[in-house]
Amino acid sequence: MAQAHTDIDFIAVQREDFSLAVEYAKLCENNSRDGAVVTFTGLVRDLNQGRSVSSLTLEHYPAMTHKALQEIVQDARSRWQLGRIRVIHRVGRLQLNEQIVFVGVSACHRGDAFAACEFIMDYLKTRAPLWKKEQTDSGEHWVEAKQTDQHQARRW
Amino acid sequence: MAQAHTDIDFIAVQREDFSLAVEYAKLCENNSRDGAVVTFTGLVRDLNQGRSVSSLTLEHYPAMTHKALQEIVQDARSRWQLGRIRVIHRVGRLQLNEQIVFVGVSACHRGDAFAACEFIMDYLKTRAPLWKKEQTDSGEHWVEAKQTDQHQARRW
Amino acid sequence: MKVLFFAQLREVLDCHTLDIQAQLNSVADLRAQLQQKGELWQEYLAEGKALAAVNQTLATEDTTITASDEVAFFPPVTGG
Amino acid sequence: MKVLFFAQLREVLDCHTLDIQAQLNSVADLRAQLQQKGELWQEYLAEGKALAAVNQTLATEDTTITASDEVAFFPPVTGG
Repeated sequence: MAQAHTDIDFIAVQREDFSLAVEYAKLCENNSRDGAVVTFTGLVRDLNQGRSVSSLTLEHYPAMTHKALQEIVQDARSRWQLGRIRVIHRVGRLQLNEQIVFVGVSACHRGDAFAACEFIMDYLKTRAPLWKKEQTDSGEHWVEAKQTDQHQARRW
Repeated sequence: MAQAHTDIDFIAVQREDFSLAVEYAKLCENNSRDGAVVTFTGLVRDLNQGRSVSSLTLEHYPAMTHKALQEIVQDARSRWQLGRIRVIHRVGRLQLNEQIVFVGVSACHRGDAFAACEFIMDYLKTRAPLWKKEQTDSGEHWVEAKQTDQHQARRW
Repeated sequence: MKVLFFAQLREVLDCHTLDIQAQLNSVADLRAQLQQKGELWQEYLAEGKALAAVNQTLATEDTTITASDEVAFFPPVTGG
Repeated sequence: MKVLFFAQLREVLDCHTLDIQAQLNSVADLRAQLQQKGELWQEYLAEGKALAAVNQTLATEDTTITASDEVAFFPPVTGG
């Protein structure tokens, strides 16, 4: 049945910025069934693991990224009763304070929307083929994967 | 220390609608420390416990509501490392699809933002003095408190 | 003391505010006294059916009350 | 088969794509074969240090591979 949802899930991997207002409108419009909408937005922050970050470059595996996100979204659908799901991940060069990633989920019940939104982020962090290179005051380097992300993904 | 955050927490109980875009902007602007923003929006849905709902009337205890929300927000601050918190709850008559409640939380780490946002909603649902009366196809009646809300609040 | 009722309680008891002069020590005392006002009061103010707040903070049956307090009774909340 | 490298792996090995002709049965076989290409390959393709995907799906060491597959190696992911 999860397959049937493919047309109502929106997944994008793009260089362009996105608008939370637009995404939220698309989760809500003509949707009087879902009383709960949870969104997550990830942004480039100035400090990461003690380093002062000025920008990021996001590399990905183009043929795989969309597919990996789709699998994560379908996994979420098999676990909770969900309405609409929208996932956007940006790639390329991003400056401080820019938006990196958006996950939005609507559902009848808030518990499902919260769980699915966090689950999608946790899985995305450990399963979607994206890599961050940081430009910092001490030069440019690849971000190391965090143990805490592995732990968070294993909870589910 | 929680007291010191009072000025950076925004809590409103109002008849007027709110804008997710405006709230999100206020969580992000001049905030390059927090890499994670989680929002929850609750809307009037067409079906509740099997009844077809056309509108809601939200009554509250004006002298207490703001104070109760403030206590919930401070409780969240004592449990997680949080950046900014914004809570808006509407009162009065709301039509189908209208927005009822907004909770937005920013944090350095997404786990904290997710947990605090859901915690605030769960506590709000069981501790803030607000009551819904539904206008349905079978007349008008007060919404009954749900056991599931009690259970969700007891998890924390 | 000032006693307030909200939502279904306000409607069923047809009462928003009461001024109580009696000497009462706790929420439990006040609740028992109010329940004597009639059958509907007996039923709808039963513990578990009506929560209490003292000075705008959720209270338990043990919470002490004085003449200058504002006490409110209301059904389990349903906002959000 | 086509073998791809991403991120730090691509940079360190100075290699984005390889075309491998040998007869190999599993991800483990391919990994071992590639690790023989030099010290950096030995180190950076170690299990745990480099994840593998077969036909754009995360794979384990047991995952079987054929000549027509696309196999990719990359460091633990850091998106989001």
